[in-house]
Amino acid sequence: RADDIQVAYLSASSANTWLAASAVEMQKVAAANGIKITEFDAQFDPAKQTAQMQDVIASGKYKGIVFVALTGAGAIPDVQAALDAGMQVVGLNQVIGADLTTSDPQVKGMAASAMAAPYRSGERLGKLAIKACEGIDPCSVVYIFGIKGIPLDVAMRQGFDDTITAHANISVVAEGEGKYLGPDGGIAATQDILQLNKPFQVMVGADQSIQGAAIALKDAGMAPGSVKLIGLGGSAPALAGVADGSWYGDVFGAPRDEGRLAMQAMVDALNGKMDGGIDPLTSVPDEGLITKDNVSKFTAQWNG
Amino acid sequence: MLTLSGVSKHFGGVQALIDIDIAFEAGRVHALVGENGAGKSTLGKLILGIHRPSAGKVRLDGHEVAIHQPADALGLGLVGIAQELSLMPRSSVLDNIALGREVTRHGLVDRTATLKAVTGVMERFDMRLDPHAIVGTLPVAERQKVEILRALSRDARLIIFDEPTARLATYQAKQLLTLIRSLAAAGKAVIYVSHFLEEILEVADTITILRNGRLIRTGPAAAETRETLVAGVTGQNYQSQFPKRSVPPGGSAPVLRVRDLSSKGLFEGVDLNVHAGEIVGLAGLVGAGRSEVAHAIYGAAPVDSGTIEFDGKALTRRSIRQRIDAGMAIIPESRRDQALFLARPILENVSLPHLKRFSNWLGLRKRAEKQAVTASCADTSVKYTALGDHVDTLSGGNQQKILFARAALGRPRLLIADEPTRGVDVGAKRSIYEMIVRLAEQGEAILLISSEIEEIMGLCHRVVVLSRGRVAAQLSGQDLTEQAVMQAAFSGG
Amino acid sequence: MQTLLRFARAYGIVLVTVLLFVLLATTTEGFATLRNFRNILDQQSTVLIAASFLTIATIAGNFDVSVSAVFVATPLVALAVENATGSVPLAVLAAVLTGAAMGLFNGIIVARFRINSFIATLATSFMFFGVGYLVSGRSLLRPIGQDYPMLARTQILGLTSSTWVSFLMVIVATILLTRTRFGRNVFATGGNPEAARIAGVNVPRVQATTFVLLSTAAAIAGVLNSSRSLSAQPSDDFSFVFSVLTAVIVGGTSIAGGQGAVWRTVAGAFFLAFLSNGFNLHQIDPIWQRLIEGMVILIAVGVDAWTQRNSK
Amino acid sequence: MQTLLRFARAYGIVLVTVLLFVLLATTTEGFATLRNFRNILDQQSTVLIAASFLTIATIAGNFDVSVSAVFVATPLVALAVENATGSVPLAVLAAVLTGAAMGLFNGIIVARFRINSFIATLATSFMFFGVGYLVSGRSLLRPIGQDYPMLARTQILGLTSSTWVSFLMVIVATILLTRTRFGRNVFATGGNPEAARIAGVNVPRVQATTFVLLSTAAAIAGVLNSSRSLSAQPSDDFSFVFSVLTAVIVGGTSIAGGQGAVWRTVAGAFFLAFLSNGFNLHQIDPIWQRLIEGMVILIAVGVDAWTQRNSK
Ligand SMILES: Nc1ncnc2c1ncn2[C@@H]1O[C@H](COP(=O)(O)OP(=O)(O)OP(=O)(O)O)[C@@H](O)[C@H]1O
Ligand SMILES: Nc1ncnc2c1ncn2[C@@H]1O[C@H](COP(=O)(O)OP(=O)(O)OP(=O)(O)O)[C@@H](O)[C@H]1O
Ligand SMILES: [Mg+2]
Ligand SMILES: [Mg+2]
Repeated sequence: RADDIQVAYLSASSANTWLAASAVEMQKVAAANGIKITEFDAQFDPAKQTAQMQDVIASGKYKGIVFVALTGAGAIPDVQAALDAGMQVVGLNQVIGADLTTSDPQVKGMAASAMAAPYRSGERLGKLAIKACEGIDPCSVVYIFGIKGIPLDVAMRQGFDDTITAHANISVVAEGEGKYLGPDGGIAATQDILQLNKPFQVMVGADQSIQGAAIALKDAGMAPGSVKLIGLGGSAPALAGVADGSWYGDVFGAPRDEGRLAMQAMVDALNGKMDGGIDPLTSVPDEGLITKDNVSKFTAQWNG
Repeated sequence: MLTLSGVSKHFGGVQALIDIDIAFEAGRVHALVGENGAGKSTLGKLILGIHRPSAGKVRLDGHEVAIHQPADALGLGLVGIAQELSLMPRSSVLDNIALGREVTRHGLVDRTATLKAVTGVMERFDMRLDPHAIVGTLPVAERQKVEILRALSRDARLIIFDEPTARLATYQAKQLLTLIRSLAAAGKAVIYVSHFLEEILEVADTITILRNGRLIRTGPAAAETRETLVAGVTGQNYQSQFPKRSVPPGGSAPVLRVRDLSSKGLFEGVDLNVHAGEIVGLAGLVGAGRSEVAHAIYGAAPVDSGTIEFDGKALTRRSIRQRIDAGMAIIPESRRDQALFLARPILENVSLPHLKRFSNWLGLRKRAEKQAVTASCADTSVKYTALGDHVDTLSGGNQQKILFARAALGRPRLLIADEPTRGVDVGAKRSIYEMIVRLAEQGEAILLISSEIEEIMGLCHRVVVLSRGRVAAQLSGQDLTEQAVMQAAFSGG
Repeated sequence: MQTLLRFARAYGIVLVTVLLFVLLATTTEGFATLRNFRNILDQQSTVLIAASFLTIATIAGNFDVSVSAVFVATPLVALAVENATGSVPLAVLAAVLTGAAMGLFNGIIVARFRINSFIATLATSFMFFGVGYLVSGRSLLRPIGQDYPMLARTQILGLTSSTWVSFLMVIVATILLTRTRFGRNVFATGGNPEAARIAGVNVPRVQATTFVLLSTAAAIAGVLNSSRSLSAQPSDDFSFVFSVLTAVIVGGTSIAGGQGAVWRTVAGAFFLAFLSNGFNLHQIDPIWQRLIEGMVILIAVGVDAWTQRNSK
Repeated sequence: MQTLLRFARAYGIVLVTVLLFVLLATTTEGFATLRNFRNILDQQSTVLIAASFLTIATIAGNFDVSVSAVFVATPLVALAVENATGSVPLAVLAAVLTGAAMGLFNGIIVARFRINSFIATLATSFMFFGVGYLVSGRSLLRPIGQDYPMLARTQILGLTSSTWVSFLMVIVATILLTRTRFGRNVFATGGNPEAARIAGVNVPRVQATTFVLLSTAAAIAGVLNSSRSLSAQPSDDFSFVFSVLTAVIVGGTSIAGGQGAVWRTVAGAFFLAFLSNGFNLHQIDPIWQRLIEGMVILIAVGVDAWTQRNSK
């Protein structure tokens, strides 16, 4: 419709399955509020994303931007330019700014930002690990990074370490890299770690890596549940795994909620209300810490 | 001026030059002769800094000099043209000639001045080319001129010509020889390498014979004759350069019948017959379109009109495969560009077009293939150590013979040979001639393209002369004289 | 001694790989175990399948970047079919045919329209990735039945079916390249296309065939990968072709064409696999891994290049 | 008419780019505005800077994958220095010298040790990425002063300083390539290295120089990019070199070496920029964008290849 309000959605990648789930909910909220969303696909290329931001601003037809930033603090000038042009900006999924511990917007003038901060996710993984290690001493943990060294993973690990540090029984005995590309990375990393012949009781990592770990452990002939697997993401396989006992726990992830909340925040912003930082997990049961006891309260919002 | 003493060069296990002592003098043309692989080019490459000697000393004007790379040689005024064309195919004639000699002003290349310098050289030596043409699109003879012009455009004290006439037509070769004499007259030292003994005798002051990397003798040209050279080079005596000609066949239907063949801008209305057992020469000047006609017959190039009949059947499709299966074979004019896979074994090079014969549903029958290739190489007297050796380890003459082995393996009805003796030594040439005659005697039809008039005269039963893409004459019997051929070749004028 | 030296020269990359193997076997606990070798074989199976046929395409003188896109898109086709029909054979067939069709498309563009293979396959990559999105509806797909996962994971004589398929494909590629007319034509085409043409080789057809074979192999690798990881998801990820190409080139097959061998690629793949396995077993920090990996690859390739030069 | 046709043939890619431009200008609201052009120029500046010099390296017959790693690592060096000293000139100097050193490293490996440039620069990429992680302490770096951001963002005559730098670099690359001896040697080296050597060209030096120039340009592009985005972070991201290489090849410079031009690359870069700008302005669904982009690139490259063949 011609009189629709136009909102640009700058996605990190249209191929990403998490973001695709968010986009579905965004569409629903938008449709209900007479908003037309146009999606821009940066294909994980930061330069492309900057170009898209400039194109969006230059076109002059968008009232607001929902922004999945690829470069954290690097995206600040882009956001600033959009704000200067009088647009509303809502961050989605990724921090815009240098502080990876908070969901709060870090650029003055930004209407809202909907995400679980990486540091917080690390803390939540830590809490589940503490629970899993109760009564086990020493409790050896394997930590699977996404990509070790990138700021996101560094912050997440920091949150994890800060949380478990008070618990002397817990220590990380091995690390691997899952590479964020489906379960393959997790399979290879786990297979190799098993070769170390270091016993461990707990594995933590992103859902996709842990999915790979579960496959590798099973192939190695280990009984489901003999290693306590803790994932991050709330994907369908993770919840199924927790329910059937092959996984110990999972930190919930809510791409649909995140998308809905972000678009709702955009609607609010266009109506003059600034929602600020939104952590979708504060509104789910038990702050999203899932174990067998409460898994029935959760429904997966994406496939993984 | 330049002396080499005790110079040796080996490549891995191969001794290319052994303990050579030789001196080159200003104002004189010094010819090197020897079989393929004797070490002539290697000697030149040592002087030019392309290879470094394994042992020995090089002195220039009595001072020992170290030539580590081509740039050093150029700095000393030692230039040359290599046997294998070494040009940048995607660059222009101008850029190729001027490389390293561009006129600069304020650090920037002055294009007009560079162009002027290059055209100046072209005019001085009377070798005109379009300076803006892309080298890769030029016929081989023109490329050879580019190579020569590049050498001439440098201020040289010594110039090495390594088989410069192998790619030139007879009349162009004559011009080049005149040019070489004038260079010597202007006080330059010239080293001249060639397999054309007549040329050598005509142009050289001094002749050195090399055999198997050793210097056999050096002496004044006046003391040598064709016969002494042949004996020196090959260690054998040949009565004549050409074998006894086979008897021309009688009245059978032609194997190849070409009627009114045309391809726009290349050739027009070409009529041509070749009978079984007949050797037909296709003569003409460089650029007359002989190779193009050959390619069209062979299905490698498109034609606009005309018919090609082979064994009475019309060939309509442009398909090389079809021609090979029907019994045609070609020896293309440039073995490196159009024929050989230098980094592959001899075996594969010989058998490639005929693999169907050695395949069944299980794949290649390698033993049968090897047997057939061995036999074919023996027939064509290819010298090699092992069939698994790469072709680039063979000397030029043997590389050329590989192509005969390849053609012979198919037992073709028609062999098109385009400049089949380019760059091969006297001995090998003789054996190639024998091969051609023998094939004809066995009933093959042969279409021989050659820029060497002696070759045409010495081998062919009949000659078709092309001039500017048209048939200028068909000569046989009494009419077939060297003069008639040349006259027809120039007639399109 | 002399023959040993000759061998080392002809087979530089094998030598380097064996050295690395011995080094790891003697210094690294957990490396020289049956289970570890089984894992490495399983992990490398998809790379080996694609790399064997990329070797052929490379020898024929072409580059194929779209291996990644085929690897990503075809398992999505397979799973979409499996989800719709429940039939695994149909799913595999659909994926393999899609792969072959993609290869044919590449082949026609490169061989007939004579567009540089690098840029052509980069462009078709975008298209094939797009196909992946369309069939999956941008969502991760998982098999609905129990059979699909068994494609890659069935244990036969202690090795996974994925490993056995990779052996088979390596052998097929080797035979094609060294024991058939097609293989000879591949070498000829890559070594000197004009000479190949004059010798009666149908150069465009040979080139197109190498693309079809390669994309088909990439589709098989993709299906096995999705079977192993119980899922497939759309992405724009070029990393698979990077791994595959690295194996081919570390093995010593020349990107100039006309030269190379499947056994070289196998050696290259295992060299890289041992390296990363060794890093993991030594728990080396990924950041230092990068630096060391870079250096070790340089050394290995340097040694191989040096021996190839000197063995002629 | 005749000359127009001749022009079109010699300059196929320019023609295609102009056609696309005209198409967009007439059909797309917001395309033909001063602001949009300024944006496009600013967006393309970093790609242009690197692509101009990648053109030179490509003509010299080499590939350089490590452009990405230099682009990622050198701004981290710059910011580490800026954070430590507060001096922007020092920061830029450090980054540029690091870039030059990385280029020299590539150059020595490729030119002296004669390792295939693709695999060599892939290996050095890992190393340079590693350097990025190490100097940044694995975290995002931001400038502490107010001057660093002005490197890329100063407005001069309505255009950003980043745009002006890219103009300058394009001109420098063009002059180097077409009007200096070095440029002639680059063409000769790529066209036939052995012939170039015989003609007295110091081939290894020419090759190494192209690597040094390219890495220096990549460092400048990286610094400008970090200035524009007020930050730099370590990663393993190869996307920059993909964009840069695509511009070079879409422009029609041959990866076989010996042939090409900077103006071609500029046309290629703008062709791709107009295309994605047009997609954005037309609000085309990203999934279809991939398919369309693939096809349009194929057509553009096909037309250019065809005209290049026929203009000879
Ligand atoms: N680069 C090389 N590597 C290995 N062997 C070589 C090399 N160059 C030449 N040879 C060998 O050195 C010997 C001398 O070769 P050279 O090219 O000097 O012969 P030539 O007299 O010029 O022969 P032709 O008349 O065929 O040109 C030959 O046996 C040849 O195979
Ligand atoms: N690649 C090419 N591009 C453009 N023109 C060419 C090309 N090759 C040959 N020609 C032209 O075609 C004509 C015939 O050349 P061709 O090489 O067939 O002559 P030829 O009689 O075989 O001479 P030779 O074989 O002795 O060099 C010449 O006018 C030449 O300029
Ligand atoms: Mg020679
Ligand atoms: Mg000819």
